[in-house]
Amino acid sequence: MPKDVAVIGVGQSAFVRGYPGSIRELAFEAFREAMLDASIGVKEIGASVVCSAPEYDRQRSPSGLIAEYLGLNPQPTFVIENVCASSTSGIRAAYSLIKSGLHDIVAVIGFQKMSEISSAESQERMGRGADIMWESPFGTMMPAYYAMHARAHFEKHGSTERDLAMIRVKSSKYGMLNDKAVYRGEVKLEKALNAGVVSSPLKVYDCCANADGASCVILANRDRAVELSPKPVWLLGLGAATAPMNLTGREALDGLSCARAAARQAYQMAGLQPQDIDVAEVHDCFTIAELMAYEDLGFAGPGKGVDLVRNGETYIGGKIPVNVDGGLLSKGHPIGATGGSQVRTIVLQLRGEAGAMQVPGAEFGLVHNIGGVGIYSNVIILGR
Amino acid sequence: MPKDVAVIGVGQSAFVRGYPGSIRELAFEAFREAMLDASIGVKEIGASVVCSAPEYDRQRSPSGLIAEYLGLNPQPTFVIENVCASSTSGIRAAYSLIKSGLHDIVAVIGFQKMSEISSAESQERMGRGADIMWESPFGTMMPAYYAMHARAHFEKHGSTERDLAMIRVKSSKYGMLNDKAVYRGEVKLEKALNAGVVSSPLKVYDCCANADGASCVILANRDRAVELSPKPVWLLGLGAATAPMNLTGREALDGLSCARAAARQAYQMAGLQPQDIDVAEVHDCFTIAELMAYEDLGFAGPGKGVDLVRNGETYIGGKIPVNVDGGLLSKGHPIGATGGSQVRTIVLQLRGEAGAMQVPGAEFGLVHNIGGVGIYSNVIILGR
Amino acid sequence: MGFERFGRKSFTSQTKVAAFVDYLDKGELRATKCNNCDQVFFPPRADCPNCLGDGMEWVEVEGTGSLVSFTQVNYAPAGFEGDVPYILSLVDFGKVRVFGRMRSDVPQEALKVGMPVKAVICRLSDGQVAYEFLPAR
Amino acid sequence: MGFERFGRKSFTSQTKVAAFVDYLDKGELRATKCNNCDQVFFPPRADCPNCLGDGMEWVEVEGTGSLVSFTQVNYAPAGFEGDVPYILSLVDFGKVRVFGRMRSDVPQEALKVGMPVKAVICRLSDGQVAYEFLPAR
Ligand SMILES: [Zn+2]
Ligand SMILES: [Zn+2]
Repeated sequence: MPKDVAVIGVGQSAFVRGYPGSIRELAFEAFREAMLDASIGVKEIGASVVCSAPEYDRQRSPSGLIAEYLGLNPQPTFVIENVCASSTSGIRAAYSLIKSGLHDIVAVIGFQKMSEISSAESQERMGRGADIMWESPFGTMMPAYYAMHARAHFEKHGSTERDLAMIRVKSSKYGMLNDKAVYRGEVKLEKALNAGVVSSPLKVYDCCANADGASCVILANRDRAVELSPKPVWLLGLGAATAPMNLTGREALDGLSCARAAARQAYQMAGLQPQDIDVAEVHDCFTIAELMAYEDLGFAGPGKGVDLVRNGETYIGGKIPVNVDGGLLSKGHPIGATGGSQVRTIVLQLRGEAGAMQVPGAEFGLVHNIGGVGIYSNVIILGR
Repeated sequence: MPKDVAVIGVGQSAFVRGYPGSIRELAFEAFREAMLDASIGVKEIGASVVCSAPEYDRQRSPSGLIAEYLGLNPQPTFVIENVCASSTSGIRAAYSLIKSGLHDIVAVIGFQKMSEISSAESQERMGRGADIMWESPFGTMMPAYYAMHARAHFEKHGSTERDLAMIRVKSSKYGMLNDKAVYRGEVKLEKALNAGVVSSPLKVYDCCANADGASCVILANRDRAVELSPKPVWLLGLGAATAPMNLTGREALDGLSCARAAARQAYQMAGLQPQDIDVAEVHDCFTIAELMAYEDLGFAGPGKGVDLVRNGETYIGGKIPVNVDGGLLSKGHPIGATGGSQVRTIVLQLRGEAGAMQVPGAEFGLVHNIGGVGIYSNVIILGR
Repeated sequence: MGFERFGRKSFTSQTKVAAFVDYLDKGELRATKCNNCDQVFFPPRADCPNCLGDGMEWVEVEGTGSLVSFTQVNYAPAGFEGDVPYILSLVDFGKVRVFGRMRSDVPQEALKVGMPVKAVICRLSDGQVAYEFLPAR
Repeated sequence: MGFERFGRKSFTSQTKVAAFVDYLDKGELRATKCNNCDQVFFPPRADCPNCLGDGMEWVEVEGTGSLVSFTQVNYAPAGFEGDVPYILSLVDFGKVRVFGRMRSDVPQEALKVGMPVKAVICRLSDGQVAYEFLPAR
């Protein structure tokens, strides 16, 4: 089990509907928390990686701006972008910057502020994260793509709208416990089932809400991690894969091939199996995405994800607690910040610092972060 | 001298004023050439890194699109952005992906297509690559920032508009030899000196022209490089640094502190000195940028860059031939593709394949690639 | 140029396969086929990722496909608001899969995954041109 | 909100230091100073990178600065075409440096690196507010 690179600090801003400050101020909130968590000064940081999807705010090349505001000059910095999977790709890059010997300590900062543009504008921009020549001209948007996956899953495996609603009920239960979540309300099953249809069969509560937010994860090599951190959390396995951006290149729509490939790599690198994982954060931008993740990650066999849902096995106390911080559905999904926030949740779980959301005795945790509709996938396995 | 990662294939599209195809087709042109150069198949590529500055075209998250079009699924891919230094930052990331052991072979694809928007629009977007809160509201653009550096250099060191014009005369001489250059015309000294002022003291021929283009660099670890390539070119030294994005954070404007820091790192890693370099590609987005680079890279002492210019020492046959492929000024500057193209030039030089532009017997070469106005800097030293 | 005429709203005008739109004008839905390795591509491509070649010919997407999945979109992104609701679909024609919209007079209740579907060419009111699907009987 | 009123064309409306614009309205050019480590920042900041604190107070940028460099821009980016030519400048006030424009009636021939310069507040015709420089005598 490789213990070469560890997380030594994590931070996250509150995820909110409309952050009243600038992107630099938003990023600082997560950075401050992570730096205090790591108890280091800015001079210790060898490089920064800034993760964000462009065009939601007007700043271009935000890494320069953010590095300046955080006091991270003259250290190098760059932007990594994989839409919704940007900050786990940033963590993958940071891992290799460290493992390669180029840097000892790297800060990965993810942020997104979408609230200065309208919802239709943000949907248009998201649509242009698909194939702009051959898909966007039809008026595509994220809910529609995932809705097509949902219908394919329903048809092939007998899953239902009710199963999806039950996933949202779980998210809201834990979102209510998370004081950094954007959606703190309860969602009862009937409420979810009776909500308006966004893109059939997905309804309002099947979709995560846009949020503004930032996350920060500080990584260090073995020596510095042991020296600096009383509770380093190790990156034991990393997997990354892609699928064709255009849906026409996909073999099937009832799962995400990129997630299966990334999971395989991560388990192999860590020397672990799905049943070894004690707590997971999966990319539930839509309820169907969480259901597919159960199967793609091997927590359930193909088509058997519904059994976990129906038996409550993904709650705390179940076989494999998933998204017990509220997930993207309730905690919120500020695109570039999401992966870092998922990693933060797992780090707190493995340190035993997750408070009311704690999975007792969690030893191994997994993060599953998807970019676009199954275009990019990162799976990261962490351990104490 | 570390020989851990080598370039095994390079490719570049023609740099042109208005590429008549899509970004995916443009990227393919560079990729095809690099793949044929490396003599490998797409399955050998373990990951790709796509480098481009956003908002010049409408595709968001182009790495997914480009990876699909190049046949690079299911391998991972992500976008790296550092505006004009994007593709050397991509090469730095690829180096560490390989050195860390995550991948054996990585393709770095840089591209930019700016010709579907107007020049004023592209200037506006470039302006938003500076501090959008505190600089852009004044109507900033790239020539203005570099013009302020030029004036500071003139005042402090006695350099002149004529020195800058002489740099452009050199570029055009070599651009005429480069059949992939966007500007193939000759620029005589009087023509450069009498051209219209863009942003005083910089005139039309002091500025590189926007171009569309793509580049591709394929990197491999030691074992694969030795196995696959008859002439591997090694990444001997890598340096990267930043300076505050906002000019108010800069100590002085007569040079770029980030370039000096990056150069120091690269020389140290390679165990070489400025005088060991046989041929260099420097980031001459403006003539003044080349002049400052001579000093920042140690080819001349502080303020002494003009001596190299006036004595013709940066021509082939001089002390240190610089930008003998025409540079950004004549070869062209398709933002995301530029660093990869610079590396390609040096690789061809070190292999002895640079044709009419060959520096005889070149053993060590250097690439200096700047993002924004001295915000980001990458310096890469390569050797046979 | 030319590709700006594709679909409700095209986001780019330039591609080496802009002839696709000319074929739509003639009432034909075309894919490309690599001269070298015979693979057929939809969306059409100018370059082959298998053999790195760029010798392509245009071949028609014919016959009846199978409906892989579909969704009715009730909220549209900027620029498409006037079209809602509309049904996005993926159809498998054997050699290629094609993504597009169902014809606007087809209700989603009439659709079923796996049903036979054909593609027809349509001209939008503003001169834009596209293809759309409808159930084949 | 409020920051959209800064300069010829602002690109963002929200910042914790939007009070900067209110001070401009009152004719004052202000920087921020960290309560904890006393460093003065221009552009003003809400957060201190030295001590990670967010206790800031507003302090005036006073007196005469030294012209670090300048350029006259003859071609403008989109949205600024009506202003050309204009002169961009960097001025060193000792504790802080300030980036901005020279007043439009100052010809570049009157400028010299190192000369004394002061900042004044200006109101643009459309209600936007900014600061600008002019030679101090
Ligand atoms: Zn072929
Ligand atoms: Zn302080």
